[in-house]
Amino acid sequence: MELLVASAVGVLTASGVYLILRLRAFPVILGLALLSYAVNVFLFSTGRLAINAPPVLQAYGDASYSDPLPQALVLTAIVISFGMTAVLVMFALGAYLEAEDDSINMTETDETETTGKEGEA
Amino acid sequence: MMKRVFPHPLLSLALLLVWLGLVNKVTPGNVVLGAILGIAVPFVTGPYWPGRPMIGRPLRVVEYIFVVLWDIVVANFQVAAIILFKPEKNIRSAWVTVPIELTSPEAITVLAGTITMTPGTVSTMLSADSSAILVHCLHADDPEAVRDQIKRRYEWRLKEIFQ
Amino acid sequence: MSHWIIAPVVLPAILAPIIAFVMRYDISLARTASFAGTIALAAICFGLTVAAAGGETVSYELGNWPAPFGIVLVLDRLSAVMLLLTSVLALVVLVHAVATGWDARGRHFHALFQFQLMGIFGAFLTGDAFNLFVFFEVLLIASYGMMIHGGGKVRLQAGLQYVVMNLAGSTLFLFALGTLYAATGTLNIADLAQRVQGLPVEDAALVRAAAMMLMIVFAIKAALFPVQFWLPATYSNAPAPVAALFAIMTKVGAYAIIRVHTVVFGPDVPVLSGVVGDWLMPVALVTVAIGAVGVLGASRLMPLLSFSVIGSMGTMMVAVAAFTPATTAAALYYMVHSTLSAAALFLLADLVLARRNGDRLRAQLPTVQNGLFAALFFAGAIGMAGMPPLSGFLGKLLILDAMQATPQMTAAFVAILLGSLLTIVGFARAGSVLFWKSTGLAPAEPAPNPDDGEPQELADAPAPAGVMSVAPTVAALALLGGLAIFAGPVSAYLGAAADQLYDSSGYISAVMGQGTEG
Amino acid sequence: MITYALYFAFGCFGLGLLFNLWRIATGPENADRILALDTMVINIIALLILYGIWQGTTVYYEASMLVAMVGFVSTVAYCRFVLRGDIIE
Amino acid sequence: MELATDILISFFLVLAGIFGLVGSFGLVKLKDTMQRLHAPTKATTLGVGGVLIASMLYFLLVKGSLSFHELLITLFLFLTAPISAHFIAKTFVQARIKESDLPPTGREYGWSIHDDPPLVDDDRKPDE
Amino acid sequence: MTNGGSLLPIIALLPFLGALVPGLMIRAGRNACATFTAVPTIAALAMLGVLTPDVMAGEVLKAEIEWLPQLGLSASFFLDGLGLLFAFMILGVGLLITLYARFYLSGDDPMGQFYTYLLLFQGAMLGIVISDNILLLLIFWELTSLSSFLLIGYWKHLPEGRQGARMALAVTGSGGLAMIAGMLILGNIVGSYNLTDILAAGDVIRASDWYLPALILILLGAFTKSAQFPFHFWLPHAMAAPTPVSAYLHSATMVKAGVFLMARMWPALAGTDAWFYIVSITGLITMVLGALIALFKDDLKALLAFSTVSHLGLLTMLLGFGTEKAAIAAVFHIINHLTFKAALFMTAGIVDHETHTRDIKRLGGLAKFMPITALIGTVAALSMAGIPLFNGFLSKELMLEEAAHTAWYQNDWIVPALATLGALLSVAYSLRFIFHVFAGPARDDYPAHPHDPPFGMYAAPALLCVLVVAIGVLPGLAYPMVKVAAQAVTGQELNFYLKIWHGVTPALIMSIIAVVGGALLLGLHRPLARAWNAAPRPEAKAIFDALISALVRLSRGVTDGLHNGAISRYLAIFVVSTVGLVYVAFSGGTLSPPTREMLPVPPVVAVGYVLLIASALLVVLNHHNRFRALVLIGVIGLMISAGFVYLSAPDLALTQISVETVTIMLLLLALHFLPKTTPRESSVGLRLRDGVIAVAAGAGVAALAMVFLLRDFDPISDYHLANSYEGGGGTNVVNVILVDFRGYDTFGEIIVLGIAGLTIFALMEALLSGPAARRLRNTDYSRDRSRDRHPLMMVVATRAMLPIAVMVGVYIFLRGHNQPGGGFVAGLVISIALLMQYMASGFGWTQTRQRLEYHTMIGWGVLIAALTGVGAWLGGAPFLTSIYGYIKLPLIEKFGLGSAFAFDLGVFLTVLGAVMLMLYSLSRIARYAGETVNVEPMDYDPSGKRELKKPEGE
Ligand code: NA
Ligand code: NA
Repeated sequence: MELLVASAVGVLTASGVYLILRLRAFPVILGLALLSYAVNVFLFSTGRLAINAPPVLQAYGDASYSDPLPQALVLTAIVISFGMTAVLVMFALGAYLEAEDDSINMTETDETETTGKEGEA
Repeated sequence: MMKRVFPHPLLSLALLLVWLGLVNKVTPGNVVLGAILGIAVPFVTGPYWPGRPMIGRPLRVVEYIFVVLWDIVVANFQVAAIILFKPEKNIRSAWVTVPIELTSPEAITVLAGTITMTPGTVSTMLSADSSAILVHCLHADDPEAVRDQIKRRYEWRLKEIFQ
Repeated sequence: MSHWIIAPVVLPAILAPIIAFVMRYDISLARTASFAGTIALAAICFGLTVAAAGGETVSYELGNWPAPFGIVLVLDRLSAVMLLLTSVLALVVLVHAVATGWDARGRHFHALFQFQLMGIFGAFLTGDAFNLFVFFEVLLIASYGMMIHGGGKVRLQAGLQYVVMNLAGSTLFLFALGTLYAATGTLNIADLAQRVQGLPVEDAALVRAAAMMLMIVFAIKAALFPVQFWLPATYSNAPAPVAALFAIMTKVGAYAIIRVHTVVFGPDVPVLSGVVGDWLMPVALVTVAIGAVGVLGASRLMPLLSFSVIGSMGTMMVAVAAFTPATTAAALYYMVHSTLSAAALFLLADLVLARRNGDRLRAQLPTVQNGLFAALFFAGAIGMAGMPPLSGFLGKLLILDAMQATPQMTAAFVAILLGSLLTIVGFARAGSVLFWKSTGLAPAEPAPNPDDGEPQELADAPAPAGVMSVAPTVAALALLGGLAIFAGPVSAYLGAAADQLYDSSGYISAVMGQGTEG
Repeated sequence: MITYALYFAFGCFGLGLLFNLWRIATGPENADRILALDTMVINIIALLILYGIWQGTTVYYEASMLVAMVGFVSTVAYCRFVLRGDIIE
Repeated sequence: MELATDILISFFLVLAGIFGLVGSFGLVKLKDTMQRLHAPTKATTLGVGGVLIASMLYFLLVKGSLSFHELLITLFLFLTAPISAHFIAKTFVQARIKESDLPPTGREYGWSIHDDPPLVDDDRKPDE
Repeated sequence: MTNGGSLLPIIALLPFLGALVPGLMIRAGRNACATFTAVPTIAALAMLGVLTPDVMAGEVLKAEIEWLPQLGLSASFFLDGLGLLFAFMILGVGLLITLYARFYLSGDDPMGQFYTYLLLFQGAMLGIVISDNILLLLIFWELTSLSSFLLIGYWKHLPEGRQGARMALAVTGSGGLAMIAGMLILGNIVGSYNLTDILAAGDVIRASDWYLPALILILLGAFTKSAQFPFHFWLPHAMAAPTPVSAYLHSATMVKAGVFLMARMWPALAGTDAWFYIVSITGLITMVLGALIALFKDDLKALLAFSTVSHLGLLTMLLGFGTEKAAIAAVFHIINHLTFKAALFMTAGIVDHETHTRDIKRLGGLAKFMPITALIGTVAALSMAGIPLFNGFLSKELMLEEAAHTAWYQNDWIVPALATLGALLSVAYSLRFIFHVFAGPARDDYPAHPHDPPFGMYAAPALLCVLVVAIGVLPGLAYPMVKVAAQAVTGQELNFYLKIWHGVTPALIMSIIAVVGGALLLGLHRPLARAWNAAPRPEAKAIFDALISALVRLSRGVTDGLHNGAISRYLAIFVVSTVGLVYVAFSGGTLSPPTREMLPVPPVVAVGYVLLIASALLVVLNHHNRFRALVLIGVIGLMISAGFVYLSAPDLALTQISVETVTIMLLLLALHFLPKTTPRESSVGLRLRDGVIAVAAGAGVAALAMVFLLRDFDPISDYHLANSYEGGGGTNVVNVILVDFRGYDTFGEIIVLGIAGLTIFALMEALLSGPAARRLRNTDYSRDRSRDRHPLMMVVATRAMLPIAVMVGVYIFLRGHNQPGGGFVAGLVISIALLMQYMASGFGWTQTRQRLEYHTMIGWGVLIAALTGVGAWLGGAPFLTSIYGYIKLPLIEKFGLGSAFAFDLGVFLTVLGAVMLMLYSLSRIARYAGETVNVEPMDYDPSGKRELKKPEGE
């Protein structure tokens, strides 16, 4: 089982890395999603693997439990990466709508639009 | 007033049951909580269900359920046989148009759902004015018969349920 | 236990939603609240800095759970200084953003601003490795919002890259934390320090890998080679007040390196030999070079400033990489300086560029207040290039002086001094083109480059900058002056902060001492 | 006996997953892929419940319920995307 | 009694397994997308249904606790599966089947993916 | 500290305070401005005057103000003879320049700026000469570079001014940086940056291994500043500055800073072969070369500039000799050079000002029109030539005398010969200044009609000429000053005489050769100049410019090449360096043997694994078809969720599957507007490269995971398991960790979500008010669409599903503390349920029935969570401390309720609000793209039970 988990993390990471090296925003998003899967499983597995030992306390008997801490960390990580992914998707969409090009690389070195010409408030 | 508090009394009851099913334990506390939720949740979701479906004859509902369940079991075996044993070239699929008289959206939905859930037929879509269902039959030697059976076994009963 | 230590996190956390959701249609109300909050934060941070001066490391056990099982906040001199610096910078930036109307050019500026502060404060205060990740994310996601405030094509493209790079970094952060937990079984920084120190040598591989990953993660934030690439496009395209606020963001990375790689992966931890010490120095040296070369080669103002930020990070990290109390103290002084000087320059750039066509370094008709802007730019450039009388010069002297006791002295001297030279030349070229050469263009003259497609004259003559618009830039520069004048006491504080860092037993006992009942 | 029946059922649904994978990989229609995913969801629900029986615990049932719910929503979303482009109009 | 229980539960498990497998096998075996659409209904109905019944029986008879969760899951599946199939079918029809290849509706309006719905204030429906 | 010493900081500060004066006074008029600018200088001079007797008596005045003790930097000042001499020069000439500039600058020039820069410069110079701390000296040193940059570039509209300023800054700045290094090393050798300490530690310094580097670095600073070969080229270009600047900086002060520094550091650094050869050779070469170039310069100021270079070389050479007599000569020549050179510059300025040209070829015969100027110029030039009875003669004689006794590498004649040559050339260009400008026939083609300027303008040079003659005739006048200064240089008590006649010495013979030869040379000037101009010679400015622009081009190339905007490459570099570095770090440590057995793999799990791996690979293979990739992502999410269930993480499974769904929704919403396919752009090589990188990263991560999965550890989570129920009041330990043990993480996490919602909303608003909005409007997204938007069946199913889903959400929320679930999953479940509603009946219809505002929901969520945490303060407990209790109501079994519940409610609301706000934002964009708002919940309701109410709002 350990080998399966480790290799799954590896394959997910490899796929994610390959995709984030593509030239368009969308595959990069997919790649980051895969990387986020990979890292979540990785983080989860740091508590070591256990079968049928969910960390839900039982009233009787001394059951064994899997490590709850990495699970909590992964939950936090999942939520955060969800928020990040959402923002990323929106950025990609915004960049595409503004530029009519979904290249992730900046092709033009335009003048900075940093400052509007609105003057002072 | 009552309508505002209980937009869907039947729904409230159903939700109470759902709640008890969820908590899987019937205790006074759960009943109270389920009742509260049964009232509160439709109150929140009520606006999304503007019209109230009229259920005419509850016994018919039970009957309908059993008819459908039976049909499902039977059809499952028939279709399993088709998939497993019938050579590809012998499978004769067909499109069937089933004109419907039902007007209640709920009734139409149940009909279409029933068609789909009984293996061998899939309700693909409605006509734009919801007056016909396009059904795809996996294997039908006589498409007319399929249509008639649908109308006879299901539509007729549904018409009675949703008057 | 005093609750003030959590106030820098909780106050903006409460204020931001109120601004975002109650005051979102009333910019003046939002401004008032934002100001009030930021001033209060500055006061609180000042109080905390004073409180930390005594040298006692204070630990605050959130949820009343003993360390290392819950999350702790830790206030020592270093974190106090970071808080104070951030809050002062925030105040300056906020005045600018409001005075120039930047805050009204998009939605939710003030809410994002407060959230941004919250994230930064949280990162400086936390005593927990995973919580550091969480607050990194808070400050990052707020920075994403700030970065694209106002919108625009190039800004969005740059923002997209910024997000992608940081998401990659965050992923690595999680890999690092996972490895760390897998190897040590804990997340609390003090507990980590204890466990790493007691780690058997034959089990070092995992911790070493984790330490390296963490360093790379922090290096991304600190814009160190070879993960600095994101910075120029980001800073160049961020709204100027945001770029000014971002001056502290690179320092978060530097702070994390200083914190984690002294307390936990200190240079004296035998199992970690060669992990960070051997790599950070060359990396910092190359960063100095990249920054300096970038400044010299810049053909636009915003990238020039951005590269100067990279250079200053490199300079600072050279000192950090030597890992001695003296170099760290010098690095901290330089950090305070470079934060403020970067902010001053970005704010000034905003004032200037609002009155110019684009930021390309070429002569245009002199704008209103050319003399004022030239003077401010001169001062800012002096600050950034590390020339007297502003604090950069002292910072550089402190670093070089402290570096003399280290084996990397020669390399550090060459890199920092040559870097300064290129930076000076770069700034001199830029300033003379922007502000001096323009005075040679007669107003009636047609555009010198009519075929480059850009109108030479703005449609409407831009209004001169008001007092309140210029004030933040001046204030930031004045702070550089103040930092130079009061270099003695400031340096004493920072030196004490560095000593505190290298005596990690104080940190560990402050955090772990109370938690023995677990 | 239940154990062997469980083995059998596990095997059937497991094999079913592989068939689903085949369909998802080869398509050829978008509909085929969505269909395969939908079926996969159903097979997973079955497997989760089987696992619950196997372990004698009900702690995993919420997962199945949730899978049922979100499986439906995502199937609809995929279809709406193909049909209308905009899944929320 | 125990044997009967075991047999009963095992029966449902085996039945479920068979229909679940047939459902997925149909996905591979059937050649036409529209035909394949029929397959998962089995996995849903007798497949998952069998598992759910087995589970209810198992917990009731072996563990001695009545579980309603299975009923809820069933309810969910029966509510949603037709809609899923409906959408998937439409997806395919829209992409691959010409309007003329479908049987006519026999009514005023065509099939819903091809024809706009009647206007809300349509005079032809005078039932206000 | 003596009493007098306390004046020193004030003297040092006065010019800087004074720099504020012009800005304040300029509105009062130019005269007032000039007058008041003089005040601080006069005040400083007066104070200096007060201190002079003490210094002349051999006392060294000191003052120390602590500044940065950690660095060894203090604001320490001391005044000895050398400092006094220079301070007088700086202030005295400064005063004269102030006067002169008042008349020189035109009405168009911003005079206030000029005086401000001038005073800044004056303060910086003054600081250099009275600093008793070498770091402080460095500060003033750099300040002179900066303020001279401003002064040289004063006429900023002139390209020569800007370029000259930049060149000066670059050259002197780089020297300054070298000097920083040198000074720091020096301080490190001595253990103090205090100048007094350093000067007293000469033996230690010269014995140190670091002596040579320190010496070279410091000399670099001095040589660049004093325009020594090969750094001499910047000085002539600095002549683009207004003439008062040239007169001040380039005769009296700044260029002498290098000389001053060498004199200052003499006791510490001189006395070695290295010093002797480096300094004297450099000086001698500079002297000869500068004089040679000066002879052929036609620009008056250029001639003077190169003459200055030459004289600085002379001074450097003298200091390089390292003897006491040479030091005396140097000090004396410093004074003399100051007097005649400042006068000459001012004369040149007057000529320029009156004739509007500085080109010697266009001048000549001016003595007729401007006799006073001619007189002044002649006197000063004769002094420069070293003609007896003028002060230049005296110090030149001393120089020649020293040169005559100096040998290089046992060669006795080369130094005297070259020194004589330098003197000869000096005579030649000095005489040229007289004869080609003032003497000769009057011309009628001057660009402007020349006449003597007003008194104010020639007063300053005239005064200097008086000094030239006075010292020239009565050298004893200068004796006390020279003595005290030379003693300060050498650190020795010196006894000597300054006299005109020393008898027939080698120096006199050399002098005569020089004068005669110089006169002859001038006679041959015309043919020589032709030959000079025809001869190829390196043009320093061109070389410098080429060098700088090559450097800039190179920098630009490197920068643009590295930061080319290709994040694909940035990421590749990031991944490669991470993998490499982590590998190095990892393999530098060792591993103990594994302690854990691997768990068995049931076949079904293996199947799930195959599905997961296959889907991941299929995503990579199919990523060009974006929709297909999304479906496959769905499979991966499903498998991972199932895996979490199998591996005892039900909470993770719930969260993963629901997050996954929402994420896919977001991606689908976005993909609607994006291209549906990804073009195949990367070359095979690139793909191969990326593949290798990817595999390396994957293998690394897998190996890392494998390493720890096979080894036991001692986690802190035993505590959480043990205390979850007692301390946290829940049996679902993961949830208790989330809302209690590590509630602070969760607090941060919901804020991330809230910010995400805000950011997306803000971006949506920005997009809809920019060009993107037009593009959206003009693009037709509705081609080939199905015609049913809100199918009846879906709507009906949703009506039944929604309440049930909400119940499930509530259930999952309420049980979360004890069983898998919790606020986060519940929030997502409700979001998904609402999403279903949105999909069924459309955005517009649903939105108008929405009773809760998503913005507000996020706000409440964060606030509730925060206030729950703050509530603990009331009990004196830290932020987020939970309270927990059991409540007993009649008829109902007791149930537990805790603050963690409220906290989880905050989580729930934030999640719900954020997710819905995100979807709302994306839907807004869709609506902008031409989607119509549906009025009815479904496309067509055959029962006629239609809602006819128009939606409010949009
Ligand atoms: Na069916
Ligand atoms: Na059917």
